[in-house]
Amino acid sequence: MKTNDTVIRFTGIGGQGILFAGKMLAEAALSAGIHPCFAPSYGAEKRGGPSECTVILSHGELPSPCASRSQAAVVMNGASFLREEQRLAGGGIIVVNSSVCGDLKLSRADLSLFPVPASELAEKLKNDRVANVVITGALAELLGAHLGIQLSQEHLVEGLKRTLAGKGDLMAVNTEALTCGQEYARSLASQ
Amino acid sequence: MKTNDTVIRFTGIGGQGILFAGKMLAEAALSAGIHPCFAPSYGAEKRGGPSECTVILSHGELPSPCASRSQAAVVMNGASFLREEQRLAGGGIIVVNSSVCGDLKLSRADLSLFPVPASELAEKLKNDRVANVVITGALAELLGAHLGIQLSQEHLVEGLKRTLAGKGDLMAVNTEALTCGQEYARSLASQ
Amino acid sequence: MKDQVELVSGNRAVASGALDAGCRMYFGYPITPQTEIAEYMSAVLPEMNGVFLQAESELAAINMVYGAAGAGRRVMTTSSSPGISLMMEGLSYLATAELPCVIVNVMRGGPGLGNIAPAQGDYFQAVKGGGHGDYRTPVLAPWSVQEIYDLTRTAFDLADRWRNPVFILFDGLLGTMMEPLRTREPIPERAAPSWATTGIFAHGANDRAPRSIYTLHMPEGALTEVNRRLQAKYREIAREEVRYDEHFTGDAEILVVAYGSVARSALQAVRVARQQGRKVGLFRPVSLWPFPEEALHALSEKVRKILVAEMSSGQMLEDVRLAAAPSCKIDFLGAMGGELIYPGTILSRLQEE
Amino acid sequence: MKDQVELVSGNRAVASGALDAGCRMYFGYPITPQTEIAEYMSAVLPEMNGVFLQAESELAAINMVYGAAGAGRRVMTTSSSPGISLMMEGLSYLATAELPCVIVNVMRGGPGLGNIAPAQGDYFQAVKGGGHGDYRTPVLAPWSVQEIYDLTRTAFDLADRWRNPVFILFDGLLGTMMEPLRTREPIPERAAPSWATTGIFAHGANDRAPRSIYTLHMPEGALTEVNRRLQAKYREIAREEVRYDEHFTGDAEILVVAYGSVARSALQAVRVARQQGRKVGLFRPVSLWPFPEEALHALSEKVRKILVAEMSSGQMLEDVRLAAAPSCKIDFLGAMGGELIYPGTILSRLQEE
Amino acid sequence: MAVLFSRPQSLTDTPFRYCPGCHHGLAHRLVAEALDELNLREKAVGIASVGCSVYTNEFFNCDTQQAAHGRAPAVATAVKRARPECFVFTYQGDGDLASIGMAETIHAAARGENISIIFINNACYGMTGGQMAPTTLPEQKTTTSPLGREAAREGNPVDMMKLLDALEGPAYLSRVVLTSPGKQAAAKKSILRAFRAQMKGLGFSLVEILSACPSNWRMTPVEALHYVDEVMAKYYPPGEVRVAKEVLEG
Amino acid sequence: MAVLFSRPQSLTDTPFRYCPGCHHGLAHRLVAEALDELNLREKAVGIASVGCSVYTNEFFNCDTQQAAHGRAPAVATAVKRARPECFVFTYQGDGDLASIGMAETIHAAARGENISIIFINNACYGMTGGQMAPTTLPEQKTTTSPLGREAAREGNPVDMMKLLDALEGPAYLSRVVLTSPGKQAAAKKSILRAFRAQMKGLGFSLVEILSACPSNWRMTPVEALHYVDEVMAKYYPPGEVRVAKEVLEG
Amino acid sequence: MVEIDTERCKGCGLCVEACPRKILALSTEFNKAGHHPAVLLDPDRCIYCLACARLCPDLAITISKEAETV
Amino acid sequence: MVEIDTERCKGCGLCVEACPRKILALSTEFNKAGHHPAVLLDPDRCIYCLACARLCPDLAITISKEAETV
Ligand SMILES: Cc1ncc(C[n+]2csc(CCOP(=O)(O)OP(=O)(O)O)c2C)c(N)n1
Ligand SMILES: Cc1ncc(C[n+]2csc(CCOP(=O)(O)OP(=O)(O)O)c2C)c(N)n1
Ligand code: SF4
Ligand code: SF4
Ligand code: SF4
Ligand code: SF4
Ligand code: SF4
Ligand code: SF4
Ligand SMILES: [Mg+2]
Ligand SMILES: [Mg+2]
Repeated sequence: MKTNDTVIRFTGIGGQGILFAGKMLAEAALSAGIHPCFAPSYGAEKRGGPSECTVILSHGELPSPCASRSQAAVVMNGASFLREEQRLAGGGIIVVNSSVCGDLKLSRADLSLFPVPASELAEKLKNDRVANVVITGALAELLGAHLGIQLSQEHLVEGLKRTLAGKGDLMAVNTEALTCGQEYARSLASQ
Repeated sequence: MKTNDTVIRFTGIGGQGILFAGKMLAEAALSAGIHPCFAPSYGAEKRGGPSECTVILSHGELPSPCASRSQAAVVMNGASFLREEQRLAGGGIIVVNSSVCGDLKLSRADLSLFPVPASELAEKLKNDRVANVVITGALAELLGAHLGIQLSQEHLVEGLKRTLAGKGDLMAVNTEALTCGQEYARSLASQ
Repeated sequence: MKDQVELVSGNRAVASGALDAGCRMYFGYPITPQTEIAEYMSAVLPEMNGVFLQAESELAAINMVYGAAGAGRRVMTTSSSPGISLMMEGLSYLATAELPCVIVNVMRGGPGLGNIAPAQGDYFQAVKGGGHGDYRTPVLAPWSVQEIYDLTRTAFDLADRWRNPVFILFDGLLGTMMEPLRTREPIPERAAPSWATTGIFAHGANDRAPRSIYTLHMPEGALTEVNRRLQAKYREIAREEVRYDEHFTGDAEILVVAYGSVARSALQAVRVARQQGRKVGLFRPVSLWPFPEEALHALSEKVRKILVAEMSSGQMLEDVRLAAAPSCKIDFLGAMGGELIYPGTILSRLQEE
Repeated sequence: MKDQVELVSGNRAVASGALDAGCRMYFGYPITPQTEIAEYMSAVLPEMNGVFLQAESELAAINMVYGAAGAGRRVMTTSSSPGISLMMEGLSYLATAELPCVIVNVMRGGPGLGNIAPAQGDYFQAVKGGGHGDYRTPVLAPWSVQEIYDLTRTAFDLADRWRNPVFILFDGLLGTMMEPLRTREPIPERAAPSWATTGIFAHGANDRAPRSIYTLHMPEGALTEVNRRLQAKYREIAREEVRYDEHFTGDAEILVVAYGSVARSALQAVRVARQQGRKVGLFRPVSLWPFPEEALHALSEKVRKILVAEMSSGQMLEDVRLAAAPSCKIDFLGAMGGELIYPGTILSRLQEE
Repeated sequence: MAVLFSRPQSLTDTPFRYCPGCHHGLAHRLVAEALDELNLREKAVGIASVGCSVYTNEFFNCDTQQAAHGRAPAVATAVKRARPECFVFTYQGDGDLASIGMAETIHAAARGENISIIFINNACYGMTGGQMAPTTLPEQKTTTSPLGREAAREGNPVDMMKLLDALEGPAYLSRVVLTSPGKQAAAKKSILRAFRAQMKGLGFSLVEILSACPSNWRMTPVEALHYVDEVMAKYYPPGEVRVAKEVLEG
Repeated sequence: MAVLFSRPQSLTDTPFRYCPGCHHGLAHRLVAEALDELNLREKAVGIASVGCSVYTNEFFNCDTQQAAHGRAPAVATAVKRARPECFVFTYQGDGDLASIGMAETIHAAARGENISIIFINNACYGMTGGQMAPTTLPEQKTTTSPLGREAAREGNPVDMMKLLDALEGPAYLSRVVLTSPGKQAAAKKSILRAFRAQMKGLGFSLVEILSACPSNWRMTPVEALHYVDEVMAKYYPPGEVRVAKEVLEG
Repeated sequence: MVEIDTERCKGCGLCVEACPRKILALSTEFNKAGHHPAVLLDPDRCIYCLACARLCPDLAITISKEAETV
Repeated sequence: MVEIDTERCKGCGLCVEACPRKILALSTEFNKAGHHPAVLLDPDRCIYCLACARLCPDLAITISKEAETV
């Protein structure tokens, strides 16, 4: 179903910071004046189970939090690739953490795949827990380039800040991760 | 509302054996082939509060257990006399325990009042707890004479037996009480 | 031969019906006006090698019912309004695990602690589901001591047939009043059903797989599946287990709809009105769920007006409104808080016409 | 100034709404998907000189609500489906004693233990009354984080205005999802009402008569009187507190009726259908009780068909059927056990026409 | 004329609804006297429970709430936390406190809620007509233990003093009887101590009163009085079980 | 090849759903070994409760029922009375057994129901994300006692061993830890004794297992293991608390 | 002065049992509620021990004394 | 023989902690579920004390030995 909303799905397994990534994007959108709706979905296990969330960016109107089709997907763990691929609407983009998922191939021609070695990039930042922020940085960049959602560096940093709320000491490394992801995405574009 | 059922109300206070009396009449009716319906109503207090029950005698069909009008009333305690008087249908009979209620006057001309000194009669039988059976004996007699409900001595004794269930040693005094009540009622009739 | 007529109370009839249906397990907690059931059970079950246990609360009682039903025994609990409210979580569990059992609510005046007089204010709770989630339980509403006995026996059969809890719902007047009861041949308890947790060894060859009674369904789609299966079952019950009773409906122009003891007042009123030449009839739902929608709908197309008489603020009334043809006018005669509905009151309403 | 927009979850919005309404007492027991409310309250209430107490159970929690409300404080409890079932007795007591309080049910998949996915299967329980007796509670059904906040504040006012418990009912999706929230000026807690058991000495001159909060009404006719008063109040609430929301209904030929998160899917479907030139609209009950009968009836006379979309087997459906004009066809789109209703699914149903 | 004995201020004038010889009345009087002596009537909120004492709210001349069956401790917990300046006590039967309300009792005690409980143990369910309670004595016949209570079938009696004494929360626990003026004096002392424990903010206090229910015991009031002393008090020995030292101070 | 250590028969092959380092798995194995050793698997009916162990029914290779939160002892009571020939045990967390299920626990114990309870005390609500339990230690921070548990606000911890020991019903009560092979051997002995108590018809038996919840304690599994020994076991001392002499006989 | 409120009295006999001087008894008369109320047979022998009042569950007994003699 | 089922293993490290010979360690590899499973570094030094298996909450360790040496 076609609407004016942009639906972005984040998937992975527990512990990868999926909810953080989604929430950060939603916060960034909010600071950019876009109405975000962030919907997590949990399994029953406390750890290790599949983890997923959806961020819907809309302009002014209340979107449905139930979105079957997405415009963008972030895949942190290979297991959910196929499913997300199917759930994307034509013209959608799919950003995968290639450090974990390895080489994935699209089976649909109307989508664009962007492999980002987020874990490796994060390890270079000496903090393998920021892979989620790296990939979100890349996503933000791609949202601008492909789906017309402009989130400035400033808004993204603001999103990070609000999501980290209280854990101020983590700002530096996360901002670095963000920039690193953005840059990587830009480099993809220029390739 | 006029029906073919005969509604008999027993009233008094807790401890006077009101429910026993009603149940005994219902059992007697059952053994006589009449469909009885016995409905108690309790207050919240365990003892001493008002006690009341209704026995409905019908022929074949299911009567309503909610009867606003009665054909006969047994009043063991003066407090409920007025109320019962009002609830009686025209032509109804009201049997009062005159030992406790003293001298009561009817305010309606379409009813018949039968004072029975049940407690005194019971005391003569050396058991003041059988006043309820005395008055039920009298009632049974009057039901036959005035309302066409025939309950033979045999059925009444059977009713007693079933109601006493298990407490066999009490049969003798209660049968005596029953007869005493019946006789008293007959003596009233012949007056 | 148990073919004798005895004068017993509705409460006793519940107990006798259960025992004669082979029920040998009873869990309950005292509450007026139905404690007599527990008291009777406590006296007779030990003699019959059965189990009577006074639970620490209604909450414990309903969960004991869960355990015993899961272990494949015929089991019953009984209570009255506030006590039944405490069973709502357990009931939802029983329905989900599809455990056959019988729950009796001898209704008293509510809401809150209310009083101990007869009432019909728990219709919604029993019929629409006072517990959480989409579950249903057949609800049987007897109107005489005899029918209490008969429907209690039926309830156990329904429970087994559909693997579902079954409610019996009547007011305290029916519970405490005595009428002649003719009991039928008692049957022994049925064997444990094939799904019951009886211990693997109970199965002759000791080779069966472990069985589990549970209500958590986490895998994606699993609970939806359970709900679909339950709803399919409920639709089948709704088709097959409708029970009702009609009196003088053939040419009736006004129809009284009432259940339980109120239907007795209604019948009496209808009889008198008929004597007065009025074309009135009585429709009595015996199963409140499934509600006899079709039968009532058919009648509602023929009558001019329906009078719903109910000892509540108008609960069954909603089901009547849902069932009745739009053309049919619906009037209501209610009573609350232990007030009774007398034949005379119904009659006056019939005479207003 | 609290005029800032924050991204918060529906659960957090409940907590903020309550705090901003001056509620300083919270009793609850953990249960997914709404434990976040309790966790947040446990962190902030002690700082505000308020009371957070994790009750030993939902049963204890609802009775603590009774105590605190009776003592004249603004008080709230929150839970999810099975936990709410355990509150049914207490709820009936609260309604009878006419104690203002707010109860939030963040519904999950049922029946039984079910799962923790979003659902709307507790409509009957909240709207028809899962507890015993003839009582009613206003039920508010927000559809966004903002509205959760707003209606939580409203709920406290309604509770006080009508001296009645008020339910807030929404599914776990709304509870856990985050949206921008604009809070309003918080108000301090209102003073103890004139009926509250605050101790006689709390009354300046120390001369007032003792007050009592109770629900037992034994004297003849007393409980009937209480019920009459309650019913009169409920009729007034039904007149004055109807809330609903309409979208594109002006010329609609097909009307979707949905509440809570499903209404969001419906609105999206309706928007798209409108783009396709279809004359469809959305009617969203915001108060589930009192149900916006009249408004819906009026609309139902103009539309050709109503499509009820609901994450249950069809509970609100009954209220729609009761409200709608007989001429109006009613279709149903359900989902159970945590299944969601997507805009696309509603759209296809709208396109079937 | 000097009045030597009369009705305490903290009782209303309403005649009790209890059966002849029921000890609920005696317990009411002692509680009311304690409220009078400690000047608590005006700050008291009494929580009635469901049982014969459900009408307690008609009898105590202070603010009251009537709790659902078994939930008085939860209600009292909330009232006390809502109005810490109030004096909050519950009045509960043994069915209420020890059967259906066991969880609420134990948890209020464990939390050390600053409330006082008057616990009427009459070894049966009075109001509903004499069914077995958790406190029913071994071999005691009741309407739901018609063969006499037997551990193997109905389980062992629950001694609430022992149970509560296993928790840290209680500041004061005592069991008393009301069968003679002397024993009533001891009982009164216990009630005063329990109330003082709350006034001093020491936490949970409870006084268990072994109490006659002549109606359901099927005894005359005088027989029932002796039964309390001769049978019940043997099984449930009276005495103070827990006295936080601060209770006695000052 | 001789197998020195392998999966007991009474466990299914299903991998546990617990977090890394969670002691639920250890407890499951010991219970299953006890079932194996006493040849109880085929007559066993296990009652799962609501908590992280709600899936117990998938793990034990015997008949099982899943009870509502807190009600396992009531369910077990009925199963045992319905099928006295079965061996009936419950497996419950501390939120389940000691908070919402307190009444059912105490009453089953007081009645001396002939059932066995495995009680997993991890000082928090594991499944719902680490809220305070009645067993949460003083000063312990949880998501609903964010300032650390304080008696005046959240109340005192409940020691179930002490509480149950105040009742006559229990035949066997013991508290154990699983933090080393030696302590596991002692734990196994306790479980075997508890089970034998039921087999001999002696009544209620319960083994409390102090158990690590690394996820909610926000510790590594190894830290959590040490915390059990060094902090929890100090507050809740392991050991047998009640051993009816018939348990040891024969 | 030992005053017995005969309408409040339920005839339980606890006062009779409690009186050390055995100067109380139950009347053979009925009160309105149907109980046999307690009566003081011999006021002069009363020692004002208050036992009767303390044992009365229905607070039917009030005791007072001439001020000078207290 | 100490066999570790690396797919069952959740990398909790309790076996590593328990081993008196310190011959167990967590792998740097991931298993399918994303855990670093335990590995036996030096099987020859194993004394078959079973501590590792007993401390494994996930029953990921099976231990057996040549029959003759038992
Ligand atoms: C939920 C619920 N269950 C049962 C009852 C019925 N009930 C009323 S009083 C009572 C027992 C009271 O016994 P106890 O607490 O010992 O007080 P007593 O009457 O002996 O003083 C019961 C079971 C009720 N009102 N509510
Ligand atoms: C009536 C009800 N209330 C609350 C819940 C939510 N709930 C599920 S598990 C749980 C706590 C479990 O804690 P515990 O018993 O200690 O087990 P653990 O997870 O720690 O092993 C709660 C409160 C529920 N399922 N049902
Ligand atoms: S039933 Fe027992 S406890 Fe209740 S009032 Fe009568 S004597 Fe007292
Ligand atoms: S949350 Fe705690 S108790 Fe639950 S599985 Fe994880 S570690 Fe174990
Ligand atoms: S005061 Fe003492 S002596 Fe006088 S009547 Fe009373 S009990 Fe007897
Ligand atoms: S103790 Fe009181 S109620 Fe009992 S007989 Fe004496 S005066 Fe009457
Ligand atoms: S058996 Fe003992 S020595 Fe061998 S690996 Fe395991 S813990 Fe180490
Ligand atoms: S104890 Fe078991 S799960 Fe933990 S690391 Fe060792 S093998 Fe893996
Ligand atoms: Mg009692
Ligand atoms: Mg736990």
